[in-house]
Amino acid sequence: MAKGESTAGSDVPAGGFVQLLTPDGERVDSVTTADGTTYSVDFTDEEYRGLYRDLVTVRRLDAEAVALQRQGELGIWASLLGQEAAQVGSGRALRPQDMAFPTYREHGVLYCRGIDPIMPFGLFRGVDQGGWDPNEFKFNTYTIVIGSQTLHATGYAMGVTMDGKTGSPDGEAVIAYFGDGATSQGEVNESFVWSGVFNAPIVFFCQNNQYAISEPLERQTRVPLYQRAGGYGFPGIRVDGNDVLATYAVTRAALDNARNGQGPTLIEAYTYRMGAHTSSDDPTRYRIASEVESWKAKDPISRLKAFLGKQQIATGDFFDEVDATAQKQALDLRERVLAMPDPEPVALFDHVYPNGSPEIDAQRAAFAEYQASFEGSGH
Amino acid sequence: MAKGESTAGSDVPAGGFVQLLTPDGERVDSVTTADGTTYSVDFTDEEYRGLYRDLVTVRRLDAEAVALQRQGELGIWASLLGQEAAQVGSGRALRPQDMAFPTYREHGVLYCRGIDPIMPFGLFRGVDQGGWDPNEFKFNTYTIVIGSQTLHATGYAMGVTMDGKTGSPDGEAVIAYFGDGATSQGEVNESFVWSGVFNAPIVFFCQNNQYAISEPLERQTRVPLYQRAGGYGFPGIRVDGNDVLATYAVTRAALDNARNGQGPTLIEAYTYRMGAHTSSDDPTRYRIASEVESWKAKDPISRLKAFLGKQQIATGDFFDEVDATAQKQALDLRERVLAMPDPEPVALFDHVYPNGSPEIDAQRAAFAEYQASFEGSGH
Amino acid sequence: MTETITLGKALNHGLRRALENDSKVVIMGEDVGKLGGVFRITDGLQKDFGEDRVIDTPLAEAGIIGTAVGLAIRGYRPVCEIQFDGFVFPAYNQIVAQVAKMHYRSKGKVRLPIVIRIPYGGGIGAVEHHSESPEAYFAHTPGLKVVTCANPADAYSMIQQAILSDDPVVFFEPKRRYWEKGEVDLGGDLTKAFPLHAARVARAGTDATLLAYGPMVRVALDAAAAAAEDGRNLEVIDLRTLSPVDYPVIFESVKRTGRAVVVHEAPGNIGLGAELAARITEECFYSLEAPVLRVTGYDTPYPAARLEEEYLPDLDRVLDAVDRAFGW
Amino acid sequence: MTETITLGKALNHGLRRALENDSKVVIMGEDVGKLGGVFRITDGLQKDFGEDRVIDTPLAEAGIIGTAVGLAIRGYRPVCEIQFDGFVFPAYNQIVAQVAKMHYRSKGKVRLPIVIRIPYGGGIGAVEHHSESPEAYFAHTPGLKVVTCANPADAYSMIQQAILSDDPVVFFEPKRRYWEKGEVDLGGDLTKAFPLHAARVARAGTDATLLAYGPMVRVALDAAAAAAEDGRNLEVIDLRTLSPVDYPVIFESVKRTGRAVVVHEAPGNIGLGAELAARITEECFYSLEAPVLRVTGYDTPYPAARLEEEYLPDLDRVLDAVDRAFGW
Ligand SMILES: Cc1ncc(C[n+]2csc(CCOP(=O)(O)OP(=O)(O)O)c2C)c(N)n1
Ligand SMILES: Cc1ncc(C[n+]2csc(CCOP(=O)(O)OP(=O)(O)O)c2C)c(N)n1
Ligand SMILES: [Mg+2]
Ligand SMILES: [Mg+2]
Repeated sequence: MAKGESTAGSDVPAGGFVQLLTPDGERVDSVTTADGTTYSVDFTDEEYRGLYRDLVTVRRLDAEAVALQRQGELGIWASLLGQEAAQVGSGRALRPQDMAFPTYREHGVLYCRGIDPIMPFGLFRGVDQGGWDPNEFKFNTYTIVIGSQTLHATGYAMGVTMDGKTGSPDGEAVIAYFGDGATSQGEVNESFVWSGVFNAPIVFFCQNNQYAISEPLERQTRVPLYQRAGGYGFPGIRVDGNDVLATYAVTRAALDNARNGQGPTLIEAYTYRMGAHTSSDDPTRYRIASEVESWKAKDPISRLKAFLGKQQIATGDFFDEVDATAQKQALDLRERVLAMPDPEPVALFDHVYPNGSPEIDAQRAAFAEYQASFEGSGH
Repeated sequence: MAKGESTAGSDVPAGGFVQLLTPDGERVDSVTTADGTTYSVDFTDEEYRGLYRDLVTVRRLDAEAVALQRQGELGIWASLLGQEAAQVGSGRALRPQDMAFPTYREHGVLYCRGIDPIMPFGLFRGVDQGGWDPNEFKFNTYTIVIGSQTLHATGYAMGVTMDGKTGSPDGEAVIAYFGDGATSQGEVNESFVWSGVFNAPIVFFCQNNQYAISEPLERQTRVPLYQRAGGYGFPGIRVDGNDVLATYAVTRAALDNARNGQGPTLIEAYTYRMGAHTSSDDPTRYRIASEVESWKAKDPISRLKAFLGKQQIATGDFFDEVDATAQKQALDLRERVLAMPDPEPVALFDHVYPNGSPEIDAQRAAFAEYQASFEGSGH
Repeated sequence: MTETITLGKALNHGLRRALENDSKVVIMGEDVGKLGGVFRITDGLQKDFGEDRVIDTPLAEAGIIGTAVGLAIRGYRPVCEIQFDGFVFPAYNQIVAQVAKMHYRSKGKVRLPIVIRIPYGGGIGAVEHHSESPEAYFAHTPGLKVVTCANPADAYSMIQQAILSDDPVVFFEPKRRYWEKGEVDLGGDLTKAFPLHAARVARAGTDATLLAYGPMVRVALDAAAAAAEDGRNLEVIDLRTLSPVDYPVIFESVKRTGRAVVVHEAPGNIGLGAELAARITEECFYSLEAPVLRVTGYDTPYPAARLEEEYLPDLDRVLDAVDRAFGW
Repeated sequence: MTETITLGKALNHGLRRALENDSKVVIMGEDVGKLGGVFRITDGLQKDFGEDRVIDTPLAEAGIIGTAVGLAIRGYRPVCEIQFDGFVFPAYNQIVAQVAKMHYRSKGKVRLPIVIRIPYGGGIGAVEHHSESPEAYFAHTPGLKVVTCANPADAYSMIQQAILSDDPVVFFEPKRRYWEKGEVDLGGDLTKAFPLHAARVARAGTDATLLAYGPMVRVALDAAAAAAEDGRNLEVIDLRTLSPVDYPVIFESVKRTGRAVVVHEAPGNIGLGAELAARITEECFYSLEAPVLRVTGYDTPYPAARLEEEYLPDLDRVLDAVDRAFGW
């Protein structure tokens, strides 16, 4: 069932992938895979420009976060640099009724869901743990324990089926994000088992950014990841994760299959983590500069920019305006992050249980009393 | 990479399997699978008769255990009835230097390793927990937690490689036994990940007996299990698990590939659990008699008996002698099981730690003193 | 209508009522469907409520709990069965890192009304992993509530209360008591039932307090009856809720009696008894005639079946501890 | 040659020596190779001992421990690194059902000399799952030994002793102390080193006993120093071994001082402090001037980084408890 073949371009991984926009901005009309599925997009100029704006914006906001962390305003940051197309392409492929289960790196998907980009900053600043309502935003809380969210996504998707919300074009679909390293976790493989058995309306979106912190892909598998799906009874496909068009096309098709009742798909978005794993990481210890260089040539933004230019879909003014607007958003974000209030100490006792607990109440009271004992004591 | 095709006979599952002996005792000379591998056996008459003796003996001993449990002499028993060929075929395919990691049902494999069949009875009688030395018998202790032994087998196999004991015909190989239900456990899938990544000299031998207690295979997968392997980068193959010849041929080939350094293989032995899951189970609650009947027709022993008869490899006298000998062994086993001593109460404090613990010593002493306080008090 | 039924049957009735009362309640686990579970606690439920409400799952405990989390986010109220105490550990990561933390993590935005049913404890002559008492692993985990029942009436009401609660509840079922009978008011109004997170004085007494829960309540009551013959009047408290523990009831009792003995099957070291002893000593320091003593499983793995009688607390060991408390 | 090095570097030296001394010792975990671990504890080891001795594993904790079991059966001595405390739970099943039980199950025929290294505890301003203290989950489990170090010298000797031991050892490393320096005798003869399973009086005192381990030993010592200024002479005991606990040292001290305060970061409810309080009360009942008090993390999930200062026991909370003990 696995498919990943494509018109082999330059630097295409063995097994190929679906690519609709080459690194130098050449548009591939459509790609037909071994199983006969044809992938293509027909965007209006407006939509093309919109995708470009998304890519530039999420990269600019990410850069701002990296800077904030360096300045000590964030405890840590997980940068998406290099993975903008994988996240914008899949994020824009989601329909409003679809539900997303992110890891800790899906800031670009969050943005494409129309969510205020400041939402995850509480977590990275350490003022909270990312406390938002998954159902309000159709975007689950960030999950830090590798792979656990794939089972949550699978259960949620089972619920979609139980609610009778599949089997039609306006059905609901679920997307689970995870990385190449996560594919080794038992829980992720269990989510494949369950999705196959229950024919869950889910898309497993694996951003293969080539590394799990310092470990290259060979530490997780010796065959392409998209091939994992076949053994669980659903299709796997690899897409050029630095190609926003192909990522959009492949994800949209998989989501629609899911919502129509055709079950799960595994998508391997072949991309690269251009930055450090997180701000705590030092990638120079485990990878060479030339490798990073070779991926610079496949940059997701420059290829779309080249295409828009060649096709005269956009001009210099537009590109400048996009940069300026992103810059404004970044500065606005920075201001609001700096303005984030620290939590009240006593807040550490909040929300342990929906129904509370006399033990927690007693500890909270004792804590408050103890805190009060310092009032004016210079502490 | 997956392969399971064969000359489709009657009642061959979709996707086929390797079969060298049909249910009615017709010998298939050889089977060549899609990847060009040819499977066959050429046994001497002596060896054929030996396999028949194995099958009859392990079934007879199993029947004795079932009886002992009914009579209250065992706390529980997990019968192998119906799976004799899968266990004898794979068990006899092992070379002396190979290491096996069983579940709780591999009594037939244990027997073929030349181990006294009484070994696991301590566990089922409740006088111990199956305390034997895996390295002495090249047969690990029974594992009750589903799937956990597949990781132990994988680690052991990594050790074989680290010891430089692969890459030659007299290299060592490892076999991990597990069931169809176990394929859903995260740990089992992790063992596939690890074996692929480390090219471990291991054979994953899955006895698909169609049920995990009451749950039919569809609760674990919607595609054949042998196909699971491809996504981890090693071959999967399905064999007729009721055909001792095919099971032997396929397992021997996979083990030799492993010992030669060619890495893991997943074997799905397609068979059927003729009895209850264990003596505590009531299969009439979840499966129909006609299903069991249809599998009776594929009985592993009768087909070999028919073959031996037709080929005049064995006569009635031989069959009678085999039955009589197995009968003797069974009665001898019974006697020795009944003679198993109960453990000394204080033994419950033994072997908690290789180096002991003052806490355990203190508890043991207090216990002994407390026990002594009842002496002669009628307790 | 009050009926005399087994604890197992009471759970079955309670689950049935929960399925009837709320279409969002789903039961999931291994063999819970056609088979009705290896202990038949879900007997007949799939037949009557369908495969979408009573779900036979793949053989993967992490999967059971992990998908239950997703179902709960979707608005369902999953009741998960773990087949035996010793098989909950593959799901431990989902339970302690997700089920227990998501409400806190999300500042109360995500509620996970999940009930995790675990038949636990020994005394049934089983093989390894089928007789354990892992309650401390869960009670030590903030964000989880942990309860256990000791009789059919509590089994019937507590399982329903646990399912109605928006808190994640680990529900320990004393498997060796599944076959013990008792009166249950099946028509009973749940709102009038004894609260889920309250301890109950199972036997009033004056001389010492026995603290027990689940399978050990019966042992404690038998010990109290035997002690009565020797003229000792023991109070027995059935904890019922293990996290949070209902301390006021306990403190009031021990302050009266001056002596306390905790009984549980789990290994003593860092077991629930340790916390009870520590808390009681803090609160009742000047009332205690003797230290709080513990009668528990030993600090060994659960032994082979033919040794479990020696391993498990019994009437004699409880009385022996009571004697020591009086002799202090 | 004694050197002044950090606790993290001491561990690195200890691991290096273990690799040098026994070719069966292998280190395995996520990012332990080229990267040298996220805390650099295995820095340089793969370069010097090769990829077969220092193994970068797939991202699967159950796999790390499960394959370590197989390697141990094969005769190896695996030293497994769990990257952070909050990520040990996927391996929990292998640890409690296999690593802890196999020696007992096999009647002593299978020894699993496995060391599981876990950087633990808070105070580093991290995100969720990176600051937990799960020691009670392991210390409550028969069959496991559990230790933790509080200074570079102990880090260096204890990690080697743990690797030499045939017992499965869960080795908790106080991550916030990785960068604290101390004198270490790198040439030291291990056979002469302080035993692995022994507590140490870190500061002799007479008025009350502070019991601490890992990251909290420093806090306890600072509290004792501060108390000294108020004329209170506190004894500080560094437990070092959490299972089994070295009780004789503790009992001797508390019988002298009459007061004890336990300090740990883990939630108090059913934490190690509960067991210490219960056992001390049993053994020192008539010597106690006050109940054993506990200063611990609260019974909430570990909070967001900006709240951890309030969550973690500190000098003031310890002194407050000491005051209460004296005021009882
Ligand atoms: C269960 C678990 N183990 C270890 C970690 C520590 N850790 C955080 S991110 C990471 C690597 C993840 O790699 P991948 O899945 O490829 O995602 P990426 O970070 O590359 O996007 C690890 C090991 C964790 N968060 N959870
Ligand atoms: C982790 C775990 N969960 C549940 C069980 C209870 N259990 C024992 S056997 C079994 C079914 C196993 O089915 P399968 O893997 O097909 O092996 P079979 O018994 O059919 O040989 C179950 C669920 C267990 N032993 N371990
Ligand atoms: Mg990655
Ligand atoms: Mg089976």
